[in-house]
Amino acid sequence: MRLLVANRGEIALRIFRACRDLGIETVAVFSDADRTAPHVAAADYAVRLGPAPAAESYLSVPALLAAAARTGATLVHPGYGFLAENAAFARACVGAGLTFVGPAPEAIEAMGSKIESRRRMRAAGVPIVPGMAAPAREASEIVAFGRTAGYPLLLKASAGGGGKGMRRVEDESEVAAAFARTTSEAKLYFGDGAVYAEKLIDRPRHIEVQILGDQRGNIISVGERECSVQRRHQKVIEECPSPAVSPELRSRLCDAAVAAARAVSYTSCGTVEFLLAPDGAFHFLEMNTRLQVEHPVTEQVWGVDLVTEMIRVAMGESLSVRAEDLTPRGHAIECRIYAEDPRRGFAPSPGTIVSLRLPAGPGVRNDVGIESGSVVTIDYDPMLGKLIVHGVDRPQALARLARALSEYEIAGVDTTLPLFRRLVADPEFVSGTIDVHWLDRRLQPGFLDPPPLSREEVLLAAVTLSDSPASRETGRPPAPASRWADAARRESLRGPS
Amino acid sequence: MRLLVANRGEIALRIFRACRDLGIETVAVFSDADRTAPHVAAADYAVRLGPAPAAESYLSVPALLAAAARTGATLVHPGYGFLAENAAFARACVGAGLTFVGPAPEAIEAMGSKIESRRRMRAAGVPIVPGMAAPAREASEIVAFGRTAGYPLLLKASAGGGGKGMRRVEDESEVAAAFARTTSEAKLYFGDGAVYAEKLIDRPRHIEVQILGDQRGNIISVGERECSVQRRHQKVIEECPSPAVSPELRSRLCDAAVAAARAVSYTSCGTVEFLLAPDGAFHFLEMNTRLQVEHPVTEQVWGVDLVTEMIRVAMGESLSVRAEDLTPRGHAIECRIYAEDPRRGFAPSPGTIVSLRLPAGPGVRNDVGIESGSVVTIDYDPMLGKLIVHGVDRPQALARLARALSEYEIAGVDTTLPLFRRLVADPEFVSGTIDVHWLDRRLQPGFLDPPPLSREEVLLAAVTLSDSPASRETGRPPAPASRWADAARRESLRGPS
Amino acid sequence: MKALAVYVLRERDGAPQEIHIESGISGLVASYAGIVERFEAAALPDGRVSLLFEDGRQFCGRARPAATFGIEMWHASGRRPVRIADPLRDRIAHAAEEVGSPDEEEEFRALMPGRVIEIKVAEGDRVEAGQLLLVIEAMKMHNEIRCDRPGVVASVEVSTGQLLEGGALLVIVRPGSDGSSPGSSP
Amino acid sequence: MKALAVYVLRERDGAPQEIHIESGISGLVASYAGIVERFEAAALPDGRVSLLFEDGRQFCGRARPAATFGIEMWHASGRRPVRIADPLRDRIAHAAEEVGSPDEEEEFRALMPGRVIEIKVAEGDRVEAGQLLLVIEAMKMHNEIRCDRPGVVASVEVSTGQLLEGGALLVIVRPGSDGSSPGSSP
Repeated sequence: MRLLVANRGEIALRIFRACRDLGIETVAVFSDADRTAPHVAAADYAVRLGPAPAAESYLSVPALLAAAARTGATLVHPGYGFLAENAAFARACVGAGLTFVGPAPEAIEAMGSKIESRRRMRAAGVPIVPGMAAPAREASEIVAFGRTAGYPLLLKASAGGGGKGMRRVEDESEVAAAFARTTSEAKLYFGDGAVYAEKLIDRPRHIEVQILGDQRGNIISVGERECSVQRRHQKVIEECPSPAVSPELRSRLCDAAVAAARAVSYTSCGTVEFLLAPDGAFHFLEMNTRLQVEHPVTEQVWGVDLVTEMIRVAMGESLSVRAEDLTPRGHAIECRIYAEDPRRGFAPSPGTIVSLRLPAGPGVRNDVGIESGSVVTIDYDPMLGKLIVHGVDRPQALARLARALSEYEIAGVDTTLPLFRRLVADPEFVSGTIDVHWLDRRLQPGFLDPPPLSREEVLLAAVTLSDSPASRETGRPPAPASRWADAARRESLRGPS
Repeated sequence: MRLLVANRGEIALRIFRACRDLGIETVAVFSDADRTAPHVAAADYAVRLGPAPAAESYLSVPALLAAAARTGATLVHPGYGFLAENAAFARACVGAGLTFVGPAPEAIEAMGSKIESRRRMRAAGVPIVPGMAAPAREASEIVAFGRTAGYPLLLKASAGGGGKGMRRVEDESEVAAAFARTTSEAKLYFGDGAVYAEKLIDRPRHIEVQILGDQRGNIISVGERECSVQRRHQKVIEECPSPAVSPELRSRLCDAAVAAARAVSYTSCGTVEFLLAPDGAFHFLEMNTRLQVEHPVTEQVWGVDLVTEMIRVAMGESLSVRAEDLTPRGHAIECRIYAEDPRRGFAPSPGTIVSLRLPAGPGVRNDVGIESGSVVTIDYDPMLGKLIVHGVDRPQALARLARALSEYEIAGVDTTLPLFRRLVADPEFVSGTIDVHWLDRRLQPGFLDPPPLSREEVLLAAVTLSDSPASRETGRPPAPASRWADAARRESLRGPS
Repeated sequence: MKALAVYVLRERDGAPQEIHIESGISGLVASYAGIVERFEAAALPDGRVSLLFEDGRQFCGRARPAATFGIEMWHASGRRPVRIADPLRDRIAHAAEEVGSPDEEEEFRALMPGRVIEIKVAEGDRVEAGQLLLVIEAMKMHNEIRCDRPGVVASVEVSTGQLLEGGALLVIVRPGSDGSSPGSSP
Repeated sequence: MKALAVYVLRERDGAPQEIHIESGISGLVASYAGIVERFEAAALPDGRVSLLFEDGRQFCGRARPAATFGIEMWHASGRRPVRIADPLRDRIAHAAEEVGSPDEEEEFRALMPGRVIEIKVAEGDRVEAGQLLLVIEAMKMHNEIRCDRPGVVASVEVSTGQLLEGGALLVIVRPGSDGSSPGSSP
């Protein structure tokens, strides 16, 4: 048996490892930018898809189907991102006689539309944020909804996701302009201009429940994850369990998540996301019909291999675990390590990894997609990998996170590691009293400034220069500082993109 | 607070990680061979002990006490090996006002003598192998014991351990010569010629129980480990739990181990070793009064950090866990990776690690003492590190072990990795029906011979040569094959040493 | 004792400080900020350096000279750049800064490798503060480079679609809202 | 197509086999054991090589030429040495082996770096099969080097306490139980 992963980077390697554990051969696909990437070197088979741009390679359905045919792959796993929540790709795989390792296309479609998924959730009795039941045809419908529900509102593109296509509206005077802009953005980004309004939940937590279903009607939940540490709606740190969820609340969240999955007859690994309001009420946000980036924290705490389960149920097997046999142990935390410079507004930092030292020892799991010498290009998502730590409780997990971060070294590109080193010592993060906007508030100028140089740092620098007279003589004279300070200042003028 | 580790390699790094998790500063010690070793680079403080030979560095009590004094360390952890079971060192630490992270010197002494420990165990009701209660003054005493207990017998040096100083005796005619040789060896190796006889348990398993005690009288067991895969009495692979231990047997083993520890008022991390006979009877073998090499398999399955517990109880704290709160999860396996060539009779293979790739992903833990570029010298124990895998059950743990071994690469020195790659696919090992002599029987000539070269291997070799004309031209002509074949043949004539 | 090297280090906004490194009887001696430190340095096989001080403190990190600003450093607390220059260079840099007045031409440079997606201005164009000059793609992000004060575009140094190295010169703007005639720059 | 190289490979006890590697239109072409394989090879940043075959199979490993026996190789199944020689060298090696008769002198070499602990024989000593020649320490083990057939010690090339590199010549023994007079070796 052979499984093709229609993806790259750490998630391709993660799925290949599950295949090895199951005795399934692996097929990698690659673009011209990735011929020497780790996921290719780890596979039993590998097929070139096309040039570097994703549209011509990792998003090319014909190239992917041809690669499966050429290598005799019978299973296709989409990973996350790229074609992972694309119902047409799932249908194309099935049409080509392949087993798609994911939910049925109908479930992807139902949950892919915000309006349709809200309609189904309402019918299934899953609590949803008060909102319009259909897209607004004109701004006046939003004004009418706002008078009923109260401000602030959140305008949302029905086809949106991942924090894109949303706009906060403070009062009635902003509605017309906000509606026009959100509609045109929704058309531009998602090809669908449908926009509706919801009541905005202020300072919520993002809590999500892991779901596993099989083709025999079994659907179970595998606990919740806390994903409130976000930067501009992008998850940065995830934990399992949530410090804010009591056993009683967990039970209600999991029941609602199973009801949500049951409403679309879910048959794979998936995640139901909720907003948890400060008053303890929770509301369905969306369901991700795929493997989640942050799935490892659930695996560490609940002792379940989500990827092997996902592959097994795709092949028609029953879930190997029952809900009543699962008990959580300890606490896990994941950091997403990106090739971005958190000290320069998270600007992308492509380049060559000149040295890579991964942490090790008890409670440390590395899921990374790079090696020493890897080139981080500008073509794809800049996530390099994930650091996952596990401890007997949250304090030990935090201590192990600090320890693992002190061992971690990536040289050659800037990464988000300095952000995590700062956050793991932050009293508010450590106390767990956060919400989805907390990090954006916390990231004020100077938050990540390094402390003054220590004596050790000064001497290391001086020893390095003493030891390398050649590099000193060939180095160009330093550019006047003002230029670079100016550039950094200009950088901060950039709008979000 | 500052803790000095009187050790090197992976165990020094393991203990430093526990210190970081506890917020304790770390002090490394090093010989001249280890100035650039990973354990030194990982420490907050580091002190040179002396020249490379262990007697002048890691075994030098005055140098170790001076290092503690110079750096203000108040805690000393001996690791395993070197001074770990040396009561005089423990006393010297206490005498210098330091906290010794280990049991009381009296417990070390009581368990360090085979005769004394057997006497105490008999008194505590712990089952022991039928044997003489005192050392034999002359061979005739052994003959008399043999007539009562029946042959075969095992002669043992009272001060021995680690598989040294033991001799099998098949019948009465062998007693006199065996007694003379064992006595002289015991004098030579352990400085104590006391020898006694036990009934030999044929084809036993080696099962050991993890013990944790504190200074308030709490003593708990943390499950058992299976350590029957041994080469010449040296452990090679360890597992938790044992495939041969039922819950009922586990309960009896653990009760006996706690009784053994209680008999010496044990106040630290320790291990009670048993021989499990094919008929299900078990017998006390010895107690190791220290942290065990294979402690990580227990940590993975039982969710307890044994090293942080060990440090905490040394500082007078109570155990942080209670026996009734502990439940095992899944199955863990450890492989000890040595710089030895299993295809040449496990000959030592010192040299430089020219490349090191560690496995990663779910269920993989690396505890290693080397890095790429490290030099493996002839001065110390050749263990490079340990690979620990964890899965929901033994089949998944074995699958993950095979996967991790396929990712593992150490180039530059020969290692025992090829042995593990062979064993993980061995039907007898997979079935778990083994005993302490199983591997010695299995290691027949040809067992580790690689399969014929694959097409891929042939082409990789040819491509490498095509690609490196320079190295081809500067390479010396190959030595005639017969020389090396002869050398390898001679190698197999070496006696055990 | 023999002097090995003298460097001047500056932290952001900090005053320059001299470091003297000399070889001593058993290791190195550094004088810095009025303190004398004796220590020993060893190169590790993986390229890091381990410093060992007289009181036993150990510090390990990786550092390499960077072409434009001194030293780039990695250790347990993460990466940090350290600006180090020799005294002569430092004086030159200071002088340049003092000359840098509001009337000086402003260079816009790429902060990271990328590709030019769109150029919104041409040589001679009058530009306002906040006006979009050009768009660069790096990874999947479009980065807008905007002017931060009014002026006239003195030159455009790149073309659409061009691949850029980090630090590449993009556009030069001559400040001032009066707008002296284009093309007359020296 | 242009021939790049021809090698002769021998497995232990196997017959020599020729490999031809040529550059083809899109990659490499190898002829070996009657099979023609088309494939492409890429060097990875960490020094490994990835081979990609026409049917999609991928194989990744590290290999480096070894001075004494051809190629040393690491991949997912572990390390293995591969004896590769060019045809000329191979013929020489064969010739040498055929000459190697039971009457030939036998060289005893260190198989690993270590230290000479004890030398039990001297030049001219008559030795029996199994007799201890010398003891070498490597790591913490004492390794006894013993004679495997009777003869006379022609020379001792090391001294007690000497540090050894792997492959160092230790002792030469001239075979035969008759024992021709010592010192008459050429």
